[in-house]
Amino acid sequence: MSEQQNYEPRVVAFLCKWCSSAGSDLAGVSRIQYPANATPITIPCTGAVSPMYILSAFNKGADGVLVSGCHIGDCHYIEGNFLARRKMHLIMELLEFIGVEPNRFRMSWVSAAEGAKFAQVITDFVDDLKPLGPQEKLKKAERA
Amino acid sequence: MEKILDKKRIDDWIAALNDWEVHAPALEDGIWTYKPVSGAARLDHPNTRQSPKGFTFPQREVYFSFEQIKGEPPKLTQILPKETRHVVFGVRPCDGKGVPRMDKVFTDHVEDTYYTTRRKNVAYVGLACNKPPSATCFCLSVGGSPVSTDGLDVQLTDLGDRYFVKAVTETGKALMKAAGSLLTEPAAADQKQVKQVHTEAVAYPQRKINDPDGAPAKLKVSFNSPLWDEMARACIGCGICTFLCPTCHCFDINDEVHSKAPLQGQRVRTWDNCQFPDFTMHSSGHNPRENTGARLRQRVNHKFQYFHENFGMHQCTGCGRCVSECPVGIDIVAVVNKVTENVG
Amino acid sequence: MTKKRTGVFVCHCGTNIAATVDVARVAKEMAGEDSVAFTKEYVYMCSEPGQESVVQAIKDNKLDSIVVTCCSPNLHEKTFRDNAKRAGINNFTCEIANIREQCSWVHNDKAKGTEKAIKISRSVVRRVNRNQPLESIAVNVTRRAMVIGGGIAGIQAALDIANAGVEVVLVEKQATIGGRMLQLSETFPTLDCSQCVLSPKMVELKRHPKVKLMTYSEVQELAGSVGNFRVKILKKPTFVDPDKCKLCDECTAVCPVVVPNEYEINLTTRRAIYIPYAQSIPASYTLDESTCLGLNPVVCGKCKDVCEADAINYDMRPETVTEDVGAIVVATGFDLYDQANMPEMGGGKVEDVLDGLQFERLCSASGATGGHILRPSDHKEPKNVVFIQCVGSRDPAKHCAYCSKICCMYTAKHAQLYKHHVPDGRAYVFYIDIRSGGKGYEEFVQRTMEDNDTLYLRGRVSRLYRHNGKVRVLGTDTLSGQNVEIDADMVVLALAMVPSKGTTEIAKILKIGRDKDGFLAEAHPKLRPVESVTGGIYLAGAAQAPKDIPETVAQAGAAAAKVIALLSQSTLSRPPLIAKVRPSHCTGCGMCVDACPFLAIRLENGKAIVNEALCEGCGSCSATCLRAAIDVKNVTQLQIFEMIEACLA
Amino acid sequence: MSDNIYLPKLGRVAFIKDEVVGERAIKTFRVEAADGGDLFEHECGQCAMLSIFGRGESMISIASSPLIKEYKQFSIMRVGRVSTAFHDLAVGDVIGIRGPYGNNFPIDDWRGKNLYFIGGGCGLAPIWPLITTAVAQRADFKNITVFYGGRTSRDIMYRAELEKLRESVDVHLSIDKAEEGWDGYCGFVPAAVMDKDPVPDNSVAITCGPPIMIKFVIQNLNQLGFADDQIYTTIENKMKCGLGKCGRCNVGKDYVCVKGPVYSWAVLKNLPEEY
Amino acid sequence: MINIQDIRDTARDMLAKGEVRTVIGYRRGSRGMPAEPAFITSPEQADELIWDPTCYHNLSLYLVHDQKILAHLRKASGSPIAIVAKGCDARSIVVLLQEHYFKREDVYIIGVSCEGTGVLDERKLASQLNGVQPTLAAFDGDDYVFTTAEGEKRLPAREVMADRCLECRIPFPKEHNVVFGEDKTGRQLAEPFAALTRFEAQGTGERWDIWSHHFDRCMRCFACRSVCPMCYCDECVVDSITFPVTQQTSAAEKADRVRWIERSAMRSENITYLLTRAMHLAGRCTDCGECERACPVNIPIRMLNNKMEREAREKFGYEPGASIGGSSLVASFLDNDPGDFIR
Ligand SMILES: Cc1cc2nc3c(=O)[nH]c(=O)nc-3n(C[C@H](O)[C@H](O)[C@H](O)COP(=O)(O)OP(=O)(O)OC[C@H]3O[C@@H](n4cnc5c(N)ncnc54)[C@H](O)[C@@H]3O)c2cc1C
Ligand SMILES: Cc1cc2nc3c(=O)[nH]c(=O)nc-3n(C[C@H](O)[C@H](O)[C@H](O)COP(=O)(O)OP(=O)(O)OC[C@H]3O[C@@H](n4cnc5c(N)ncnc54)[C@H](O)[C@@H]3O)c2cc1C
Ligand code: SF4
Ligand code: SF4
Ligand code: SF4
Ligand code: SF4
Ligand code: SF4
Ligand code: SF4
Repeated sequence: MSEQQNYEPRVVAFLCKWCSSAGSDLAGVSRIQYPANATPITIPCTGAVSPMYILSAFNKGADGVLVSGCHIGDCHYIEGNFLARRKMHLIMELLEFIGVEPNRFRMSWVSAAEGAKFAQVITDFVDDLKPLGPQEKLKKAERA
Repeated sequence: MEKILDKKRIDDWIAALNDWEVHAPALEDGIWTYKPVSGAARLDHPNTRQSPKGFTFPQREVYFSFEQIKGEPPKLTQILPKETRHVVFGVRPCDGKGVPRMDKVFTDHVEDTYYTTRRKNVAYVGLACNKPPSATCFCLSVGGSPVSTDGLDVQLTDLGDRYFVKAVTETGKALMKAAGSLLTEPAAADQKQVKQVHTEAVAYPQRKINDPDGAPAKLKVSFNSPLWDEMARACIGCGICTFLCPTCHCFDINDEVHSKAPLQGQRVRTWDNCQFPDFTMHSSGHNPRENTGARLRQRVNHKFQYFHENFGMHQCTGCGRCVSECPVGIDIVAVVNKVTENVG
Repeated sequence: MTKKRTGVFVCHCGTNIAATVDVARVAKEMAGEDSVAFTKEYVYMCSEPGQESVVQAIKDNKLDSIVVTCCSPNLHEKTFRDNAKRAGINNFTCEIANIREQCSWVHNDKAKGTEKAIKISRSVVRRVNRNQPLESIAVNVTRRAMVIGGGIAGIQAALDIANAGVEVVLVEKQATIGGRMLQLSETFPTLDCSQCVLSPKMVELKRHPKVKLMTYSEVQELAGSVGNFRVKILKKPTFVDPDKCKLCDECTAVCPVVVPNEYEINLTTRRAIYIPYAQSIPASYTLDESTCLGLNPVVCGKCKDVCEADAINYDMRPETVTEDVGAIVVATGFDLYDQANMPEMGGGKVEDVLDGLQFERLCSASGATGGHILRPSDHKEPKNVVFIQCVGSRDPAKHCAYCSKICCMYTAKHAQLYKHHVPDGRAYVFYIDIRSGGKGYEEFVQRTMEDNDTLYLRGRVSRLYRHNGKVRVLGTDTLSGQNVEIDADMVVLALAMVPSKGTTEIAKILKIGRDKDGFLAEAHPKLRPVESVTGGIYLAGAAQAPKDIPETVAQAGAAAAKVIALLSQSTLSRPPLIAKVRPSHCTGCGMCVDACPFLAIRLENGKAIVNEALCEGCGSCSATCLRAAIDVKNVTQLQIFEMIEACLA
Repeated sequence: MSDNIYLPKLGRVAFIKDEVVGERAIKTFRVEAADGGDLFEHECGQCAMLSIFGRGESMISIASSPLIKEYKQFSIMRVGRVSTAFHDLAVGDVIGIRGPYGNNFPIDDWRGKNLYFIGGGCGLAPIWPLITTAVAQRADFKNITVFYGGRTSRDIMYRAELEKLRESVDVHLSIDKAEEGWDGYCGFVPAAVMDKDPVPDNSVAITCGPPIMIKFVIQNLNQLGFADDQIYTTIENKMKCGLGKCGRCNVGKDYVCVKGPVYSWAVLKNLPEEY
Repeated sequence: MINIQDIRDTARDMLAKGEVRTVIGYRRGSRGMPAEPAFITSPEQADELIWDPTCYHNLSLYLVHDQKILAHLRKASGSPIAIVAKGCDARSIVVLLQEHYFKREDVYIIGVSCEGTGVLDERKLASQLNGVQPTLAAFDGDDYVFTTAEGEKRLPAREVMADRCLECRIPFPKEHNVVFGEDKTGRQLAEPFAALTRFEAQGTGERWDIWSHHFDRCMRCFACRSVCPMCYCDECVVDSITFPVTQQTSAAEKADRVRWIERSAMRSENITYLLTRAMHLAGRCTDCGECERACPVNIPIRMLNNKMEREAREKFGYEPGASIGGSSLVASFLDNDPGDFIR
């Protein structure tokens, strides 16, 4: 139990430049505290997230992967998040199918105005990841 | 040393080999695979899907690890295989034949430490084939036989309710000694039965390579035969035929990086094979074996010509795996026969 | 040399970063990166001396790329990129690692904050490692504009643009320009005649040498981007040559087809050949193909026979016209919420229940009743009329969540107009509350209540139905707390304003977003209220949100000013972060072509080709391509891959 | 440790020089044993497996003369993953090196003979140790002639060294197409060779370069009367182990890493053309 | 019933008239019962063609090979190539056409209907025959008839038929130039996705136990990708040096390849490989089942593709290989695609 309390999940967060990254900026400006587990990678659009990124992040040992972008209808590139929704749905289903805990992958819509929501999304994700413990299933073993 | 083992007592023998890690074929996911066993071993398999070559030449071998902090020289740490001793039960004679062939590759010219370390720690308890276990077997054509003991340390022959156990090497004798009283002296009838079983096994009809002895020379002159391209037309360039083969040994060496700053990683060898289209491709994009025809020719010639020229024996042991498992029916027996057919 | 010489500049931001991030450690860790040749920390990197030190360090250490780990790139990316340029290196080899908004400000724990700051910085360092020096792309600008929608918003915008000397194409889907305003009688708060203000503008537009008017036309396809759009327009056939038509009205007299007149909101009927309003611009008749008996002299052909001007031509066919423009104003206006959605208000099936626009037509001198308020069922003067506000508006549960903004005002206007026409009549207004923010608006409402003796009832109407030749209205007066029951001669519903029919399609065609209510979305609610999210496309009028005429005109003027400013440049510079194809890997499967929201990719000889002028760099193509054959420059798959690695190191 | 054939020694880069710049850039590296002492002994024509940890290994010809013991020199063209990493090295960096591999030029059999060296592009590196050794032992040989050509004057490697070589041997440089300020031969190497009419008597020709060049050089030499066993060349095949085990560089029954890379045309001619 | 003579006549005729340059079909293999791909180039060879329950190969793979060879030789295709295609194979061809891999006029599809009897699963047969070696297989109504040393053996097709044939929804090559056999679409022998549904009913832990076991066993022979007509990329994520490389390829491009996975056959790498493959086949796999048949270690790979297929169908209303026009699954979207998983 105590081991789990000490365990800090490592999250890679793909944030769309226009909404979620700006939303996380707003969380910063508003000084809303949230766990430091997620390292952001800013991408132009959720539509630019290749499923390979997600597989790769897990392969490299991510405990959780977050993809966050603009609400449907708000995409800076109009349709990017629609395309992303489909792709992410498929990869999520696939991961779940082979027995990866569904809580390891998350997608959210966070607009530039939703600083608090951004903080909440990260907080919730980290809370959900903690009980799962370190992600070993897809992680490349360092020594063999 | 020749003994008799009650079939039901094989588990006890395995249990007695407590200095060794024992492996035997097990049926899993519809195929026979070598699996570690502690007690029960049933040796009623036709042959395993994968050959036992992985015991000495695993699919992935770590050579060494490296570590480097920016501005400092790298540190290398050699990683040799663990000195665990393995006994592999139920090795068919064709796979036994593969062992000396692999030995040749890995010790000729210079010795491969990783191979030799593993090799000296593996013993093979073979199982003679009372009848060729598969329709694709052709060991007799390539200098083998269903009862060959080459490469084995012990040979078992199935005599119904008991095995005829014969030591082939000193290691084999040691393994048999470990069995103690489980092994009993064979009676004359046993000897007679073994002989008969062996004779029948050899007499059993098999697929044939028409002129195995003439093959090296005939293949040599057929290098530019148009048949290669024609016969390889359906080949998909997968690794099945070579990965399953008991004597295919090609490999790749790559650096696997675990961390970039500081640099940490391992240099590893992995199986590779001549049927992969990128196998011989140069950095420039030039590929000496450009199409499936050239690659099929390499595989066949390696088995039946080059190896023979270098070591005086065919590299193929007639196990038939590449024939039965090829998804598109490319058949080394048919290929050799066809290419050599009309050559003088 | 392929290896980069990167400089990393770690900002303390006073204590903003330094308090919760160990900046010295960040700098030290970055120094351990293979490509990093120089690191520095400083209290305020963005200060004058801070910036100077960046420039100096680049020069002194022959750096070819820099990473500034500081605040959000939205704040100082430009600052430091300019510095990079000043120091003689390409500005696109400068990247910002945001360790303030995304780290120091949101994590109090210094150890964890420092760890995360290192990961963020490291990932950006790895990214910069593979950044290409890039130059902005210059595109020539087409000095022409297009306005879509010929309501007051479109008319105003077109006039403003044309008066600045820029050619404008105005595309209107109806047979006449004028929009809703042409249907209004008098307008609040001044009660001046709508058509009297509008008609001169319509005529001016028609005559303007810089304006090309395309009525009865619809935009079908848009290609290109800011500065260079190519628009395909479908010109529907009117079957009447406007230059020949003498407006003699002979044709309507003989046309045997009678259909409801949508311009009079079905209060009257028209023929298959008709003119929407007397003041229509262009002043010409239109033959409605869908109701005509067959455009065929054998079947009917009466109008053609009777037309002395020989203006009627049955052989007209739809025509597709392509226009090149540099900027677009979208002013497609509004519709009223569909009554069919509101069974409680009769669902549009109860006689003598009108919507606001119908009432406008009843009041209008050019309307069906020649300006007399007569109720439709029996053409008698209604003696008591109930006006209901907020019908469909402010009802998130069932209808529109938003306030339609103008209904309070026009209902007050309607009540006044009614009283002017029928001084002995009784007017009731059901309202939730009165929103009359605007110059002279509050006074206008007060006048309605006091001078015009209108009874304002605060409360909602729960039901209405036909009862004894009248319309029974059941409601509550929340002020008195009593139920109210009125048997009215006529009821007028102030229906919610919704985006005009076809807004979804036009938004799709133009690739501009819509808001949650379906109105066209502005790029920023406060700072860019007349711009759409797509560069070069501007919004005006009720298509963007419910608004009245003054506001519409103001926004149209603003949009026009933006267009004029944009088109006053001869070239535009576009960011070069666009997609690039690796032809060797592309198999020409066309998946990127389908995925690209900007139609920026086409296939040529079995390979994808990116149109630099169209690509916005969204990356949808690269995430869709199975072969990694297409990448966005400086956000390549390899870069993201290495960033992922850095995040997890 | 030295019994592990795959474990490289560590070598320090002591010197780096740009030979050719541009897309197919070539750099020369001088590598010393990182722990002092000598790396290993080698013969002319042999190669070594060089590695950059984390990037991989590449087989590279040793371009320095066996007479030089304190370092080995390599000229590497930037073509891919490992070679690019080499081009990123700085003096002082430590790399991995194992070898020497392959056979060598039978230089002892050639004493007292005329030597013709014919190189093109990057192909000067493998024969360079031979040239420099022969020059160092100049008295042992009769005429020594070096033909070397690049696509343009900027593709000529070892420019300064070649100029210096002129002091003791005949050097003929050529470029494919005429250029301003070039006073050497203009045209392809095989033609440049014909131009000088080398004599086959008591001679050996050693050629190395792009396959197409080699093909025509050999044709021309044959025409001039050089017998097949008077012509030597080297071949390159993809290699991973360098030890005749990984199974990819074979030409017929021979692994090039063991039985090659040096071949006399008399031998090579009879091998299957899989290189 | 299909009369093989019809197929032979068609092939012979077209070759004789020079209408096609090759007919890709099936012939008897050298090792007995199973058919093997045949490339018929002269009218005389047409009689080698066969049609029996062992014609399981999806020959459309060879259309891909053909394109690659032509590209390599820089040759134009000239006359079309004819191919014998079952329902699933024809759908593969449709996907290839949808992805512009070749033009419709470059291929002449000789459709054969599976008529509800599908093709054989050799593994199932082996367990039914208990070591008896059949030398010939044939269709006979709803049965397969095997010739063995011990005489003729008749088995109901559905007992030894490949799973995917049992579940097949469209056993008829809709896209064809000529077609033989009856359209028995609708004659579905088992519930589609039955095995998948059973598998999914298990918990996360159980599912992982099963898959991790399989992922451990993959030896990365890449037969699954090599046999798949949809896996036609010139450079796969698993490749080291690849076909797009030419003399013109810059050193930087070769040096900067993304190394998504290591060459080692380790669980993590195998997962990345196989999941990438499943993702890349989403909306493209036509369930010909070749990958699973080819896998030498019996990894149920088809289930991964099946999973994607069902998602595509149920969530996005997308059917791979249904039509040549239209956007691919992942290159398109619908406004009402499910989004309830998004927070
Ligand atoms: C009952 C009522 C009374 C009102 N009274 C007043 C008042 O007294 N005072 C006041 O200030 N405001 C009043 N208004 C508000 C006023 O009508 C609007 O502010 C004004 O009409 C908005 O103008 P617009 O140009 O944005 O839209 P619209 O007038 O709706 O014009 C849009 C035009 O675009 C055209 N169009 C639509 N889609 C396309 C397309 N795809 N392609 C080409 N063309 C297209 C339409 O045909 C139309 O001509 C009233 C509104 C109502 C409903
Ligand atoms: C006998 C001999 C002598 C030679 N002498 C010289 C010489 O003197 N000078 C010279 O310049 N060249 C010489 N060469 C050629 C040299 O060996 C090659 O140019 C060099 O190996 C190219 O390596 P590279 O990594 O740069 O090329 P790449 O094309 O990038 O890669 C080569 C190999 O590295 C591995 N690899 C690369 N990328 C990846 C990846 N993403 N994933 C997995 N594996 C990967 C692959 O196995 C690949 O085949 C010689 C070759 C031979 C055989
Ligand atoms: S011969 Fe068969 S098994 Fe071997 S590579 Fe070719 S298709 Fe694969
Ligand atoms: S070549 Fe084929 S038959 Fe011969 S040993 Fe290898 S797998 Fe067996
Ligand atoms: S998706 Fe990729 S392969 Fe297909 S056309 Fe686009 S770039 Fe080419
Ligand atoms: S990045 Fe790709 S998808 Fe996005 S606009 Fe450019 S070409 Fe289109
Ligand atoms: S065929 Fe099977 S073993 Fe081979 S790579 Fe595919 S899943 Fe792995
Ligand atoms: S993934 Fe398997 S089943 Fe699907 S098309 Fe490819 S080979 Fe056929």
